[in-house]
Amino acid sequence: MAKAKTNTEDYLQMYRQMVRIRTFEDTANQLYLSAKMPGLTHMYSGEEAVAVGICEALRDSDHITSTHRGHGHCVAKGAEFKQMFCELLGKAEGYCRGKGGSMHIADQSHGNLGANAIVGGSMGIATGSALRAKLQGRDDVTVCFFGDGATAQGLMYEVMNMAALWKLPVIYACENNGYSEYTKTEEIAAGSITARAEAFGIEAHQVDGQDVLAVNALAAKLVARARKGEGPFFIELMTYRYHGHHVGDINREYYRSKAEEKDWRENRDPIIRFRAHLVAEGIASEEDLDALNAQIAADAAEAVAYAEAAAYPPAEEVDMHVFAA
Amino acid sequence: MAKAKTNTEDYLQMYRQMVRIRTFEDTANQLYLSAKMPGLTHMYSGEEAVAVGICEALRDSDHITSTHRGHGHCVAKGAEFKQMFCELLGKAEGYCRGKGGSMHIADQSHGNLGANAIVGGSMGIATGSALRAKLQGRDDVTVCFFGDGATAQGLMYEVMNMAALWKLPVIYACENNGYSEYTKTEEIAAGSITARAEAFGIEAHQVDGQDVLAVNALAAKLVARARKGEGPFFIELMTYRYHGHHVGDINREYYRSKAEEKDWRENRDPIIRFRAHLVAEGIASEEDLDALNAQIAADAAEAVAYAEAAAYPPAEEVDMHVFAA
Amino acid sequence: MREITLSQAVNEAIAEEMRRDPTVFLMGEDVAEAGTPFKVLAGLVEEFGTDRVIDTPISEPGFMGMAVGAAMTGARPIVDLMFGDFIFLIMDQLCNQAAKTHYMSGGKLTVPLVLRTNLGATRRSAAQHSQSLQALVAHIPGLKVAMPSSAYEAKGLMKTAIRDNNPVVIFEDKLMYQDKAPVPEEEYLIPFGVANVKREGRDITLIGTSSMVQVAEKAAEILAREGISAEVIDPRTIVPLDEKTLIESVKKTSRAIVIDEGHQSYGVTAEIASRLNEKAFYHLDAPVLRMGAMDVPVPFSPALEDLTVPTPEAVAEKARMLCAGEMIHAAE
Amino acid sequence: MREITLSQAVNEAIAEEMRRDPTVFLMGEDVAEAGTPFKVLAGLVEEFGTDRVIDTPISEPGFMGMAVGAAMTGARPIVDLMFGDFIFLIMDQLCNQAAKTHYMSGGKLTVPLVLRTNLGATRRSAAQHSQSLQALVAHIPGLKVAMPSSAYEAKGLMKTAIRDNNPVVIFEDKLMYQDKAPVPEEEYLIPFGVANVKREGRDITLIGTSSMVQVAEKAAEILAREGISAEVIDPRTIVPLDEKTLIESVKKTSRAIVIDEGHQSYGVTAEIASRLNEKAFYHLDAPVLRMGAMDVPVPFSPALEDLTVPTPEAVAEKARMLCAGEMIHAAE
Ligand SMILES: Cc1ncc(C[n+]2csc(CCOP(=O)(O)OP(=O)(O)O)c2C)c(N)n1
Ligand SMILES: Cc1ncc(C[n+]2csc(CCOP(=O)(O)OP(=O)(O)O)c2C)c(N)n1
Ligand SMILES: [Mg+2]
Ligand SMILES: [Mg+2]
Repeated sequence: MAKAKTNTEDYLQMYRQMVRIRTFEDTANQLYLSAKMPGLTHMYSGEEAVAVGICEALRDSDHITSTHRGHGHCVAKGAEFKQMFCELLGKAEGYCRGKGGSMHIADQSHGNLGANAIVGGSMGIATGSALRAKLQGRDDVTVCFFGDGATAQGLMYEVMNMAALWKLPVIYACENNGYSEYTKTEEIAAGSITARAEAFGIEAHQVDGQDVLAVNALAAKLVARARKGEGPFFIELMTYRYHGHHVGDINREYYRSKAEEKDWRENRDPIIRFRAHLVAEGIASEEDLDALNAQIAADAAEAVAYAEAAAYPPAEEVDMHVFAA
Repeated sequence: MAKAKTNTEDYLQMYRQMVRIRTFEDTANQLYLSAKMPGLTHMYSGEEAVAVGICEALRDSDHITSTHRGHGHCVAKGAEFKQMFCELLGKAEGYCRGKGGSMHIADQSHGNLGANAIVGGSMGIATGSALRAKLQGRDDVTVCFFGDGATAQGLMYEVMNMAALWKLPVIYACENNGYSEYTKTEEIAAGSITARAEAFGIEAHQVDGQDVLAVNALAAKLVARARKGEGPFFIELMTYRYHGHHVGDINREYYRSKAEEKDWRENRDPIIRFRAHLVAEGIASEEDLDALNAQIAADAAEAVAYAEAAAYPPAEEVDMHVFAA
Repeated sequence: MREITLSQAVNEAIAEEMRRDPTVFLMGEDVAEAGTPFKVLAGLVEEFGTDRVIDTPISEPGFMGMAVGAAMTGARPIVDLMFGDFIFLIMDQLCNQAAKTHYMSGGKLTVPLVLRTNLGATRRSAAQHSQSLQALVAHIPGLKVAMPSSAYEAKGLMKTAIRDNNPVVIFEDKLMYQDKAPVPEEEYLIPFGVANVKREGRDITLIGTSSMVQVAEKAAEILAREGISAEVIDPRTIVPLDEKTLIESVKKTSRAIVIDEGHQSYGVTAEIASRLNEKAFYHLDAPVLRMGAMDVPVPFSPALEDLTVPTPEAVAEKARMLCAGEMIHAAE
Repeated sequence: MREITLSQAVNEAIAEEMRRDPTVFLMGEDVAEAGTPFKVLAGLVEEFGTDRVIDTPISEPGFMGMAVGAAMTGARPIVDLMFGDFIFLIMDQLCNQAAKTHYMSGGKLTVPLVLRTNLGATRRSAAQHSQSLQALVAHIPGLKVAMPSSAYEAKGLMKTAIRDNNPVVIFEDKLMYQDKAPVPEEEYLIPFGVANVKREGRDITLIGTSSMVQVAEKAAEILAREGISAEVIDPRTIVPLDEKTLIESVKKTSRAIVIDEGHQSYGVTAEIASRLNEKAFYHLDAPVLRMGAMDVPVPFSPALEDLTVPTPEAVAEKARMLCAGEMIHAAE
């Protein structure tokens, strides 16, 4: 049964994964700014503790569904940089042979059923994955990641109702980063988000999404209970995205202040906080962590170089995979 | 400002409207059984106090949206038997020139925006009607009727959220008759229906839908408040349908017992109860009420005879009204 | 051979596949005890239990989405959509999710599910319970679309659909549930993309889908009495479409009418007619004609509703004109 | 004449109509302060306030349904749907409710609303943000469908749409928002159902919708250099469709290619080609060809995405073959 991560290796793993996400995103942003990346992409920076705290409570046979802001979930669930960068650049060695791109990145080898470009679009998929586990007598748990904005999609209430009726092993993880695109959450969500889940008889929790230990402890507990058939559960994770809605959203002052951004970055950063904790508790030294950071930066640089040099899918692939054999 | 009906004429009007609905439905059922009515239809019998209690708190410029079980709402909002029976028989003098039939009957002259054959399909329409009233500075209220089964449609949560955010003058009236088709409500609705509305910050009430005075008193109060901009509101009305899901649903014992049906018919009938009240309070005598019943029966017989003799729409109408001029 | 109804055929197909493959399950509104309002699935819950025959709330987008998730993770769901008209409610899950997942994942995820639903007017069910919406799903790459024309096809195509590794949409004709046809006791499957030449003929090809196969056959009988020999073809699946068989027939007969119960404009008949025009052009003696339902919402009134769908008489009339060369003048 | 972008043209059309008619209002995601992600509606909230330019939650079915209700009761909503791909989410409200209400009510209720959305691939936005779904709505009776091909059309068609008493769906090409075209200062409207002959020609008719008008024009230029004279026609609205103008052109040129950015199969090109085949059959020297987007979900990779849409070169190539009579062999 899963339990909260408490030993050194587990702690370092959580730190490593958060830094890997941040590094991945910074690198992806550079690719965008230098016009090397096709299309737009949505940065997960600032929300690392959410994906990592939850995914570290999961195993490979547990599934997740992800969102348009999906790189963090993908890394946290075990994906490799190389295949991820290849995907972002539309290369054949990407997780989806370049056909999905940032908004559809999936990694079924680690149980990531994919990012989704339809807000809320994966809520049915996650709940169905949980139904399948239950029907087949497996104790796998599925986590459905989605944003505060997605709570406006009616689909969520339809599937929460069925999950509750049938006690499905699914955890709805609402990443409340305060905004959907250029609009504040309070302008688009009436009442209380957790009360909405509770009205369907679903146990709901709110947690500081910038505190990876708190997230992981809660996730581990709920995952364990879901495995035993006590699900579904709902978690609202209070968090923040550092970048714009997407990489092209540069001038943001008309919808949120620089002071607010600064406050979150400087005073609530999940990596800074956790790093301080590790050092203070003597779990790792500053040097250890610097070395780890440097290793991750080197990995990212290598993966990007690899991806940039990698081949595009050949033209014949364009009408391949429309139908499975 | 609307207030609960309290004087004799108002009381008799509520009684009359309930009997008109019951009579309409009994007549429609006969038409079906004698194979004179095309298609199927869903009887409102048993639920009369809901439609009448609410619609008697409304005026013509207030709108309602209705359901597949819509005859009761239509009568209660002021429609005439003749045009209704013509519609049910597909005749040109029907409210919709025979093009809509039972499941799409509408009567815009009295503010009935129409029945709907998509469960929950009119929730957006009702909320939009309320938005229009608010934008145009009118104090009209819109009531959205729907069944317990319709609470499973995600659309409801989407529009309740917007109604709450924008304080729209709409009242969601959930007719909980214990079943959606052949399934008990508790098998398809988790948690609490009123709590779902409350989670969006909407004031919600539950009321005995077989007590026309209770329904009317609550409706009058909420309509008055909605006119002043205090809406939206949600009402769950506990009620029962006497017939099958539709007229063809004859053998019902596999999903509900005869004893249960008998109990509701004999001990909770809204017309029997209200009639006893009227007589006990000296508002009307048995003879008055018998005369009223007889008059309504005669009206119905006349309207049916008229509708049976009426003409079908001419063939040229088949491609008329696809587009408005 | 024994004769069974289309309803029984569907029921048998599903039961056989559920016995064969434990990952197959059914979900939809009132599919269990009630066996659907059309009673097509009666008895299945008794054999397979409520774990594999699941009554859902009235949440079409929700359970369609769940079927996609279950299919992606190793099950084979059959989704029961009570009326074809409700397909509008599930388009996002069907077309943005189910249809695209295999492609978007570069072939790594598959979505083996069956959506069974229906089509057909003239039941006096009015505009929201009478539509034939096959054209919409046929337009979306990644979906296969089957249109059984009898109990025989209904069984064979359903079994193939359940074993297919892609999302398949099956449209049954609500009016045909009680129609009987010979159906072998032995197991059989009908492959997708193989048209069935129901009747051979020399003068004109009538291509019909679903219920319109019968309409075409009846038209062919009328025409036969007048000495016109019509070939009748049932494509069985419109995606994949067996254009080869259709084209060969038209090359032989030089004339064709395509009949489908969906609205005519921007509908199924346009695609089939276009392919024939493109690929048999120099063999045509007359324009390929199309007969779909009228471009109107389905009216409730019987006096109007019956005017909206193609009839054998109307098909025969057009065929006669084509064969007489009258379309030259009619068309201009 | 001054030149403005397609984005400005849409903005002007809406602003003018909102000034003229107080019942017109706008709703959608991030339409107010943000002025949509494409900035098309920038400045409107400043002029008309948040009562008439309404930011909604991400509830497409919800606000689409609300627009229907508002339209039925005396307002004229313009619904902003951020990406055309989201149309799948609102199909029920659009097709079961908006499209059918006037007919089902026997002409008593009307639903005057505009759904403005977009189409178009090659933005590297992948399968759920790149679709061109006009065929789906064109199939549903009761909906009008406009496809502006330049800033000029975008303004004139939008103004007509807002004044129309029916639900109108307008598909703008996302890639054309910054494209400029001459647009008069004076007010003008473009009537629905009137095609625009963009370029006259003798040898072949190229019919394009939206972005594909430019593709057709560029193909015509290529062909002109080779001595082939192509006529280019923009139907402007596909419902209603000005088939008369199209047919007359084809009777003159005897050859045609229909180009649309939706998937080819069961798409817009099939309908237009079928009508030409039916009604100009005896004038055709070659089959009417169709060029739509490939029948694949739109791939993300630039290396693949660009292969999926019709290009001027590909159109010119097909035109050349048609004019050379080569299709006889190519087709069989
Ligand atoms: C159905 C749908 N509507 C609208 C969009 C456009 N869109 C993409 S992301 C987004 C905001 C999502 O907000 P939230 O769910 O809070 O996630 P966040 O971006 O904050 O992580 C919107 C409106 C979409 N992709 N899908
Ligand atoms: C979207 C949709 N799904 C399914 C149906 C079929 N159907 C018609 S009525 C009904 C049950 C509705 O139950 P409820 O809302 O409780 O209303 P009641 O019939 O009890 O008045 C169902 C499933 C439908 N018409 N529309
Ligand atoms: Mg957010
Ligand atoms: Mg009910």
